Amino acid sequence: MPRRRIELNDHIAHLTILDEKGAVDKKLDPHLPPALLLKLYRAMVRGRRFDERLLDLQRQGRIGTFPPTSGQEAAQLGAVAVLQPEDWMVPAFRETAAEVWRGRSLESVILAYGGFSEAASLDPPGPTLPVSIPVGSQMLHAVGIGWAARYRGEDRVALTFFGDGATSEGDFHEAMNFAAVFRAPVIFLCQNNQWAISIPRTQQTRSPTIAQKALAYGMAGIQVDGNDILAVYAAVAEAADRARAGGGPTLVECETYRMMMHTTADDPKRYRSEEEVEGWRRKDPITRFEIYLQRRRLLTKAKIAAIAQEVLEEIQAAVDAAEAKMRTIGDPVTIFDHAYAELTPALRAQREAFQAEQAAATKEGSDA
Amino acid sequence: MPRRRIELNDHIAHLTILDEKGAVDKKLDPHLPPALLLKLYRAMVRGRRFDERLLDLQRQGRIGTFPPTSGQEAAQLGAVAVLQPEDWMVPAFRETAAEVWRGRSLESVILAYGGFSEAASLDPPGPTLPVSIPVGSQMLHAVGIGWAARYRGEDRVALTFFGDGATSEGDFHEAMNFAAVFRAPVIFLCQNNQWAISIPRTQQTRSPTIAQKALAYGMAGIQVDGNDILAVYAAVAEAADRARAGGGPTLVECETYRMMMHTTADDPKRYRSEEEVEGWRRKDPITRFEIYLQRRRLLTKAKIAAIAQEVLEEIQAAVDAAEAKMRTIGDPVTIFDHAYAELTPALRAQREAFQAEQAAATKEGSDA
Amino acid sequence: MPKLTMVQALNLALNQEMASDDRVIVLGEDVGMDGGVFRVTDGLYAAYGRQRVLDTPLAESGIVGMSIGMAIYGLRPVCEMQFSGFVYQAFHQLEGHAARMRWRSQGRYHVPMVLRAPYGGGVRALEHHSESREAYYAHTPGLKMVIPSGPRNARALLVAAIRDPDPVVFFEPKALYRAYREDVPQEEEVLPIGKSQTVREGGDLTIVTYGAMLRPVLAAATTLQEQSGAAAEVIDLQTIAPLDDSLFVASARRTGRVMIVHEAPRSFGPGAEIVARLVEKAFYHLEEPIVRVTGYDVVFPLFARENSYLPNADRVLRTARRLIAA
Amino acid sequence: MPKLTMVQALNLALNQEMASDDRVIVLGEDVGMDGGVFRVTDGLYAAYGRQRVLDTPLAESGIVGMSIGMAIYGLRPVCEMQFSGFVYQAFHQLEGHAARMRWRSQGRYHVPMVLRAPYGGGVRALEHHSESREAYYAHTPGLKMVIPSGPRNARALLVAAIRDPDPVVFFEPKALYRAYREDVPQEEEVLPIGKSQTVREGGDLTIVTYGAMLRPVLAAATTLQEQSGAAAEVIDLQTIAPLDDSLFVASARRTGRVMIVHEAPRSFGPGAEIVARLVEKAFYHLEEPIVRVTGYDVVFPLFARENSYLPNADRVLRTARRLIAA
Ligand SMILES: Cc1ncc(C[n+]2csc(CCOP(=O)(O)OP(=O)(O)O)c2C)c(N)n1
Ligand SMILES: Cc1ncc(C[n+]2csc(CCOP(=O)(O)OP(=O)(O)O)c2C)c(N)n1
Ligand SMILES: [Mg+2]
Ligand SMILES: [Mg+2]
Repeated sequence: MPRRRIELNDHIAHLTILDEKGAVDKKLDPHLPPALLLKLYRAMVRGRRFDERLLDLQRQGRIGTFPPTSGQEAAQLGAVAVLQPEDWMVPAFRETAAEVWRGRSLESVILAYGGFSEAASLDPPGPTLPVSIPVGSQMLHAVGIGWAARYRGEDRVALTFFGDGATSEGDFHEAMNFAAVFRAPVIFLCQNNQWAISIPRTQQTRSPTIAQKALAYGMAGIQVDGNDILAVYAAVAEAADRARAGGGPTLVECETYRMMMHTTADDPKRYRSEEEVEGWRRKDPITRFEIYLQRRRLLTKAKIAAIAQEVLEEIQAAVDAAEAKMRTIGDPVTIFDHAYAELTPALRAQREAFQAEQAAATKEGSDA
Repeated sequence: MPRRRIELNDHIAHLTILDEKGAVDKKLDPHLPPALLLKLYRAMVRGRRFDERLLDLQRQGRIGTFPPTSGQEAAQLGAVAVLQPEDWMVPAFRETAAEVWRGRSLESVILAYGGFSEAASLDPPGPTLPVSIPVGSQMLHAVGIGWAARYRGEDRVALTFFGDGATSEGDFHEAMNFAAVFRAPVIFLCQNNQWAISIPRTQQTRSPTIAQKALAYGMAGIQVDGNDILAVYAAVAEAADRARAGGGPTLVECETYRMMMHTTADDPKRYRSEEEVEGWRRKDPITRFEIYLQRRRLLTKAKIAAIAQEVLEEIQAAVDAAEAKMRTIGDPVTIFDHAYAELTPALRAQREAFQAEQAAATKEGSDA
Repeated sequence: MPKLTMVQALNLALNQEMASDDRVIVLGEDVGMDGGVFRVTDGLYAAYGRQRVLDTPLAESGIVGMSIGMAIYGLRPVCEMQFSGFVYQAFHQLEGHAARMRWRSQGRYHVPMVLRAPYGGGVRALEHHSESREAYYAHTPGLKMVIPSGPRNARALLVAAIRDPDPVVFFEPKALYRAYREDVPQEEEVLPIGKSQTVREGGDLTIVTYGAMLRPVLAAATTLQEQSGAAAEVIDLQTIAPLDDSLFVASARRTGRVMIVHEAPRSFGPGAEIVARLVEKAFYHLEEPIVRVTGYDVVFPLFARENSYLPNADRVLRTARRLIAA
Repeated sequence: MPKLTMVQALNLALNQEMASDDRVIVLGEDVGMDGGVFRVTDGLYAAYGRQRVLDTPLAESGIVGMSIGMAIYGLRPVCEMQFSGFVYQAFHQLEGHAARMRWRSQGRYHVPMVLRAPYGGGVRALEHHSESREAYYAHTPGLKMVIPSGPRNARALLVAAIRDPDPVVFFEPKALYRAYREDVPQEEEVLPIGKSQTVREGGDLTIVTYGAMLRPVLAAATTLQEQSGAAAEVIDLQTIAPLDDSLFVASARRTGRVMIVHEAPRSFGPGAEIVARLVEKAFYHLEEPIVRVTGYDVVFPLFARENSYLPNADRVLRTARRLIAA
């Protein structure tokens, strides 16, 4: 009767398959088809190179602030690779590599970080939501989407991304709880990149892992080496199977690292050491995957070089296209577009006034 | 390396000391002094009888809506009994018995449910916050208070109450996380009374216990029989000791039951069965405590009757005083009081206009 | 035609929309088994089951955020906030996502959801249960803000809100929930969102109002006419945003005298925008300063004083007399 | 006197208040080690340690709710919201508690806290980082809403906000953070909350504005004078609520012509209240309809178009010319 220990129904596991040195646990290898492995490799490289190029553009003032993804390629791509085209992806803001995997064009990304709302109109109609900036807020949309899919009897899962910092927001809690209560087919993918701007993971929460937060919701949870694309794939595949089978949501914590600055407006030297970054560089997700693919004879030095080259060309083409579009994208009167399905009377009047202002400004300009 | 189970640092226990039949676990009995035991007994009875009287008043239209506490006396009083006078109590809205223990007068309660803001001015200056209605929102105030006490080097803890429903709010999560991160001396006391209006505990969250939610924050957590006042006292005392020793916050889940309606505006027959209520009636916190006290020869039948009588007289006196005050409380211009430290110019003007309106209305009345 | 209370009329709207469109999903705290704390969703759970009427955990952001996801998927969620004083817990979901998804995705996604909430004073409620803060939502680009003033238009506006392709915040004046009955046709009736209505004609004075204030305004207008022969034109906004200024501007041009009546606090309240529109569009016709009869800039008092806080027929009448005498 | 940017001036205010009053505690996301994403709290962590400068977890309601508790205990928390677009996550704490505790407890407790947040457009930021929604707070009884317009008054108003016994929402126009430097005395300087300021005198036209809009307004006023000889009186509100209408009413009575300029969306925006006050207090002196030059009723555009959205000197000037010509 008195003080008895409560047994928990669930437990939390940690999963690694491909270690830092490229050694693979044969028993756990999910044995992905070679074509998929190569596609993932290329996507990882593209993600990394695209970041570098965006940083250049930003430093030259050709685009505005953006959040780099470098270091997190495995966590992002290992997860989205599990999805079917009809499955939903609900991103935060640092999932560029995953968005591109899902069909967003590099051009759209550049245009958006160039400050043009029109970027979104380049995006395919597929089930991938736009970037969501208020931290943690998007996770609930995945719950609603997952619930709706089940209501419709459609075999779709919703994968939502968020960071370690996001786990502190009330919305994280509400989303996890709603998903568990309604057994929504949702995969909660936490990219624990160890930092939320300047706040380290250990100051974000006192729980030793993020994965164990699943216990608060009676939900499955797992921690994986997020720089191990095979482990990420395996864990997310298991979560997706569970969701499709009606087993409800899963929290997948990917331990990874943000190799670059938070955004281009941030200076990480103010709060973290170069040694720490160096330590994580040795755990790079691309390097170890490259070793693995070479050992499996799916990659050669020549092939690596060729892919690098192709990726750079793809990026260059996108930059050219985006910059051309930025120069000609036309009239700022588009700020009135898509406010509502139909312009309200006030907006019609404001739009007219705006155009009159534009005309007056142009006239003054030519008068002067 | 591969899939290894993560060992949790903490575990969750369940505590019962005094069972439904009044049998006590001698080893665990906290051995409270007789005077305190009797004071608690009287407070429990007063809580129960006051509820009944408030319900009468409400049904007669003499006061407005209020939330009864019946059934939860042990959870409330066992907890506040641990506090020192300088410790803080941060209530939700269903802690009338605890508020009265902390010094709030019955008259203030009646006046407040009679719709008069002035009620608060009857309350002692002591560290007990007013009722907080937005569910879950008050818990964060306890964190700030606890943090401030530590900052000031003052040996004070903050005890905050909330319900099972409140655990779904984002604010619950943020409060638990902040308290754990800042090691604030806070006791989170969940009165799990099995219902949040019409929503049963099992639909509120899928975690088998509320106590285990502590694991998500790296915080101590314990589940107690909330109708067992000795267990509540023991668990809260342990939590208070931990907090004072710098060990941070504790989540205490008290399993109890809301014996009456949610508020007087609610009809529980719409969503729960009479059998369920009956089942819990057998676990009544007062009954078992009465048996315990009788067995310890601290109470006799005569003493029980005397206490019942005294309590009724105390309540009657409060009703009389409150009703007298309601009749004479004066001018509604007090709605402008305490808006800010000083009235703003707009409020000064509005207050004048209000008084002019009142004068005009009175004049019209007498003209008519 | 059956005579219905506003609660029954709203229930009719929900019931009929659910019957004819399986995209319509009702969710919120206690909306299922309990039928909602005001019984607006009564019977829906029995009729449509827990797949279409969701009793949610107690978390407003969860409810609104989940509704946004449902709406994006193609459903038409109608979520209930138990009181308008608890929408703030979800304000970031409304402002940050519901209001923006159409624009953010350039029309790829949109959020056809309705957020229903009882609002306003008059039912002797606890703290946080009586406020009128429609201005917050009216000032939020991307949202629509609707407030009915009686059973019949409540029903017809709720139907329109459910069918609207954009997110609608729908505030129900709870003082009117059971205040009186009105003929409400069983057949479909829809009132357009974004249109105000002239509910009483008159040439001497224009009174602009909405929600529960319409009744005291009409009472005052009747008394005014009886006592002084002066005829007040009364305009019921019905939609707060997008604000339809056409009727009140036209009326003000005729009468030259305008009073605005609302429960919300005065400063930065909805009345201010109405004044601004009138100044912009009827300035040269105004004979007297526009007058606002509103709640005060204080926290809504506990209920013993709510009648002192709320505008009432007497205050409206006295103000009207002064305005006409001027 | 040292020439400081607004960031430095705000930092000075915080630093001096922390030095002289150990009740002052700074908390928020990244305010410690990092010195805040705009560096307003730079150096405070080093100077006062982690007992007084708290890097919090990423949760706005947590930050505001914890601040409320601290303030109740007797401290003077100054919390930072990283951007004003994320205050909504904490809106219920502000509206539900900070604004009400004094009233609810009948003066037993009060909440002397400051909520600081960068707001407004002009720095090529991402979505949610450029909005102006001061009207939400101005319409909330129990809150004060302050917006400085330059380094010097930013410092002096922040000091006043920290010392104020009531909760103050303090919005910092981030376009001005590093836009220019101003003489800011090292010695204490305090500006009263609730007072507007005439920053340019003139008899032909009154322009009411605040925050980052003051500079384009002043530029337009100068050009106007140069080009047409017309003199605009410019009033800087500094406090939005409680609104000080004394100066702009007096000015309007003299000029008869008024323009209001703000970044916030037009409908139900702060300008509407200013119009309403003018109608109430200066009606018979108005010669022309009051004109609002504001942001539009749309989601703040991504930054390539922010200059099209924001009022600028040209728009103000053209509007002023029309107003004077009328
Ligand atoms: C609600 C909210 N608060 C604050 C911010 C500002 N902000 C943007 S990203 C960020 C840190 C996010 O950390 P994490 O969730 O770990 O994601 P990461 O940036 O590491 O990918 C902050 C504080 C925001 N965007 N939204
Ligand atoms: C934020 C918020 N949402 C909704 C409500 C309406 N409401 C009042 S009490 C309650 C249920 C609370 O349940 P629980 O936390 O278990 O406490 P109990 O009533 O059982 O004591 C609800 C939904 C509220 N007061 N605040
Ligand atoms: Mg992170
Ligand atoms: Mg409960």
